[in-house]
Amino acid sequence: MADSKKVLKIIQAISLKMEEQKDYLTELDQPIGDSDHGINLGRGFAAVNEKLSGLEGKDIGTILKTVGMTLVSTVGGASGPLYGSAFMKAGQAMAGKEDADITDFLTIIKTAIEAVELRGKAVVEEATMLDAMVPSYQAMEQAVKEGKAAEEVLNAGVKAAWSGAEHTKDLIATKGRASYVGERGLGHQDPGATSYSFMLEEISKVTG
Amino acid sequence: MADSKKVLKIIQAISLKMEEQKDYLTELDQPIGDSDHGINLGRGFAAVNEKLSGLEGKDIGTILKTVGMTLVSTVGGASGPLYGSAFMKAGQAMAGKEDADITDFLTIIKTAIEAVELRGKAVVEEATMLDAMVPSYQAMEQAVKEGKAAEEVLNAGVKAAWSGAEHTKDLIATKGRASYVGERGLGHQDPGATSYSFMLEEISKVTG
Amino acid sequence: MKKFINDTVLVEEQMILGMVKAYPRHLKKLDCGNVVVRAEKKEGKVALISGGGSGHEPAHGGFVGTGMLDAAVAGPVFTSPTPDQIYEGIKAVATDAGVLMIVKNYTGDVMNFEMAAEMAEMEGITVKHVVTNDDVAVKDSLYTIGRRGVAGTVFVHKIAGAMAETGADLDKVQATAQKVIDNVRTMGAAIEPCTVPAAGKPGFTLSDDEMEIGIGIHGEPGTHREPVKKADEIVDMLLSQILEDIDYSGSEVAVMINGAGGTPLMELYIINNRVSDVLAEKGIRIHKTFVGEYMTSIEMQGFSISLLRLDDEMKQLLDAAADTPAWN
Amino acid sequence: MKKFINDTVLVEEQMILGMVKAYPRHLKKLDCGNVVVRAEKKEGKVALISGGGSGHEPAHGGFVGTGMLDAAVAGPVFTSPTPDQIYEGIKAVATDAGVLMIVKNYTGDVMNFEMAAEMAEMEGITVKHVVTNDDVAVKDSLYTIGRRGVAGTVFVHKIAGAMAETGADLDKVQATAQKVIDNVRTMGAAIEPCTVPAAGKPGFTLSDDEMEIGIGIHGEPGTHREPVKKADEIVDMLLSQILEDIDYSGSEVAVMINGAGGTPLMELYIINNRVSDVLAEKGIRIHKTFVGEYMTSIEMQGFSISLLRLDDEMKQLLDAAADTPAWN
Ligand SMILES: Nc1ncnc2c1ncn2[C@@H]1O[C@H](COP(=O)(O)OP(=O)(O)O)[C@@H](O)[C@H]1O
Ligand SMILES: Nc1ncnc2c1ncn2[C@@H]1O[C@H](COP(=O)(O)OP(=O)(O)O)[C@@H](O)[C@H]1O
Ligand SMILES: [Mg+2]
Ligand SMILES: [Mg+2]
Ligand SMILES: [Mg+2]
Ligand SMILES: [Mg+2]
Repeated sequence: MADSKKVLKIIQAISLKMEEQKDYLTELDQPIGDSDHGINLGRGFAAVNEKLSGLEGKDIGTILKTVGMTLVSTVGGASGPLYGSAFMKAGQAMAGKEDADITDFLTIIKTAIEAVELRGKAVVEEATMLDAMVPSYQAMEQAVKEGKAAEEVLNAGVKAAWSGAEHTKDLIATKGRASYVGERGLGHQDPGATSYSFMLEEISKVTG
Repeated sequence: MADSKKVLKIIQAISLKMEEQKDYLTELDQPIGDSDHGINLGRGFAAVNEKLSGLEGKDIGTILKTVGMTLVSTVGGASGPLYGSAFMKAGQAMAGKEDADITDFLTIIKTAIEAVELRGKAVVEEATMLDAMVPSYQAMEQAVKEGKAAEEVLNAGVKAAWSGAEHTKDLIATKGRASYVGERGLGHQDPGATSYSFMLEEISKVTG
Repeated sequence: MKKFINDTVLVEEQMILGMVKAYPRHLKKLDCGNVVVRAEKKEGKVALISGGGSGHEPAHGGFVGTGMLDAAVAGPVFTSPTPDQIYEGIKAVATDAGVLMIVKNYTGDVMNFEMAAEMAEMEGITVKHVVTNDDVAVKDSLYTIGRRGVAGTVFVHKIAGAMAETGADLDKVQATAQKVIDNVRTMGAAIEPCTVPAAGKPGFTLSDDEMEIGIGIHGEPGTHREPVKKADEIVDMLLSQILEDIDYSGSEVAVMINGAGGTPLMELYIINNRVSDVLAEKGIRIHKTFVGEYMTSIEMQGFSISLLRLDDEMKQLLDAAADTPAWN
Repeated sequence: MKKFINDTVLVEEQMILGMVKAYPRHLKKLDCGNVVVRAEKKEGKVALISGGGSGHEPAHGGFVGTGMLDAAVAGPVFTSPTPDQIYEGIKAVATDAGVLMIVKNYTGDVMNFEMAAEMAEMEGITVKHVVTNDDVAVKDSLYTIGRRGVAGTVFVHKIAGAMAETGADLDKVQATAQKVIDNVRTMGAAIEPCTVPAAGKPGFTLSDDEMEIGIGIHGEPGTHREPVKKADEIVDMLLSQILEDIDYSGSEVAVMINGAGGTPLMELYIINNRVSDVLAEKGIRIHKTFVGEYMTSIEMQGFSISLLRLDDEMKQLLDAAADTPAWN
């Protein structure tokens, strides 16, 4: 599905997307949070983007770990440790690998989810990024089981991620800042679930 | 022209006028001062108004002195000591008098002007209340010299006071807060010159 | 957005520099980032470190100095600092007596401080932490992240800081900090929002007759919106929620009327006038009152009331001399 | 107008009550009006009294206490108190050593304080006064009322207060106050006006990209209006006008970055960052820096920079211990 060169392309595409969606993600964070999700990720992925040239020729594990460490040390807030841990742990799982097939990709996502759940002490249905991550993982797992091609698998993932993000509008958050506004959060889409959906979309675009 | 009973009526009329014009005088104080001239005088003349019943049967000197002392102790700001001293000094000049003719009235105004000049260390053409006080005094003095009746004298005074107030628009203030805004004060009518014009107008109305 | 700043990306650094230049006797900035430490490192005592996003000035750098914190780590405005920043702070002030981190209860703060502690422990530094959660606006529950840490955190800085200064060991300092946390409650309201420089727009908007009740300290909206009321009525509303949470009756308290940044002292005093009266009515004795800006939300027009139930030990530690830019 | 108040006519009294209730160890309110005096009358020294309109909190009540003022008289917002109020203050704190009034140069303040002094002298109390006029925004001239007294006045409170506390006689205390006045200069700017509660409307309005230069402390407009600039550029503009007025080169100064009430500390620190740098460039040594709210204009968003040229005596008096709500 992707060699380490393509992984670098994916990371670059995600970085550009985060820059592009900076204002939108920040706006989503306004009514239920503290208006900084896009700013945070924008700052983090700008730093990631600068590291990319230095990562040429490295294995996928090293690339993902470096992305994670960079996010941890530049994003801050809640999303920094969460996305940071997700990439770092995924990198550990891919240590030494030069190529990732669709099964590896599912491992990456699963590892990332576990990292977020552990760090964030959260599960699905709490109106966080997990509400995009988990259902999209399940959709992709199902698609693989059904023997779908990588492209279709990712399409199914992206679709499920967005509907998971959409679903956060119906949830009263119990984790993250959105939990402070309680019922007022109803009708608002979680910024983290949204940023995750954008990321998956970029992966699908670059690999598809 | 006025016995002590009429003087009380004048003071009452002035008090009501100040209450009525509170917002307008405060607005005039906004662009060139600190938005409080009407509030200050409103507070002071409300206190004066409450003293009026206790002044029935007193001589003109006592009435004016009491008004002055009340203003001094309730108005504050620049206008408090100025109007306060003006009334107090005028009261001294009228000590024991039960009746004031037009000559006494001119004495009252002249004494008031001197009190303001002394306390305020100011002269005409500095864009203060003196620019209504002095020209209207001169107009009234002239009218008396020409043998005009009290009513006409006062009419001339009121007219001159308002045109003096109007003239402050053309002056760059050198005293009072308006001096701080320098040329920006041009085009703005001095609040103190305005409140004085209202007072003279009330005197003219009650005696006329 | 109108602000006295130069560039939204330079806000945090220039602010920290300006602060350190104002108080060179108290403060020093680490070269590696927006970390403020005592001008002279204090050895032989537990080191206290706190921090969080910027925008809460004078917190947290203003509380660095004798009798309070040893280091304050400042993230971007309203964004938790990163683990490596916090780790630099820990390294700079750590002593053999160990390090206590005072963390406000926000997902981001807790996670970043935890990661920093993990890094420090790998280097053999002993790090413990407490999590402040004084905001009664948010209902505490097993299933949620719980209450937020807000202005009451400053009492933790002061009292745990005074305990650390006595040379007490890490467990004792941590227990003291926890005792303050267990006894302090806060609630706030706002009539005007604030604007994060990098966002350029206010965190929420209110019409001319609305206020937000139950605001946090990150410019985020509160728990609900109401028509503006008289100051005394707002105080009564906030106080009753605080007094429902802890039974303060018969006890002695420290009071903090904390301005959110744009609220004039005039209004904070008017607020305190009512707070004083209500507590007197309820037989709650006031040991000391603090009125001013301790934990702000940039230029938000709002305030919070904190009540800390005191025992003799806390009273003594609260009154102990401290020498920091914002508390002395 | 949104404010945390109860009633526009109760603002001043409830504020003073709330202040005194916050600091009972320092302050007492006279029954006869909004006059704040030290909780314990200090005999055997020159008594210092200051005041003016309300709206400048913590000035002036916040500076009452050991080492600074003995009494502060508060008029209505931005309106000088009346002579009889001031006279009550004088009577309450007067000692055999006499009374020094520290008056800011405004027609109203000067006249009302003068009248109060006349009343006190009739009762055999010796009263002298100084008039502060540190605001360089207003050109001084023989034909005008002259410069305004603004934030620099607080340095006069502190330094003359410390001198009075040594037991120096009235002439010496007056001369010390005058020395401070002669050596202190201030200038300010604002990006948002303030609203006098009783007026209900702001003193001026600014569009989204405008600022007022040369503002006073009564919410009045400044000397002119300009497009908003970067903080550093505004600082440079204000500083250059101050430095033109007094030659500070080669001398040692105290710096005050005074917030107008609604300006967050974040911005004041950013401002100080530049002030520090410019003074360093010009070889002007900074003895001490004060960043915070000392002399506000309710909730105005603005600031002023004050520079006080120090000699050894002033340095020592500035550094002397003081114990007041707002300076300690
Ligand atoms: N405990 C948690 N577990 C999983 N995701 C979380 C948790 N807390 C917050 N998040 C995610 O982080 C996002 C907010 O990130 P960001 O705005 O960058 O940080 P902060 O909330 O500190 O300002 C939320 O939209 C949510 O998706
Ligand atoms: N030195 C002075 N001599 C004469 N009149 C003065 C002087 N200073 C101020 N005034 C008058 O006082 C008026 C302002 O009064 P007011 O607003 O009540 O007091 P303040 O200026 O203290 O706020 C001015 O409009 C002006 O007419
Ligand atoms: Mg956020
Ligand atoms: Mg006025
Ligand atoms: Mg944040
Ligand atoms: Mg006034």
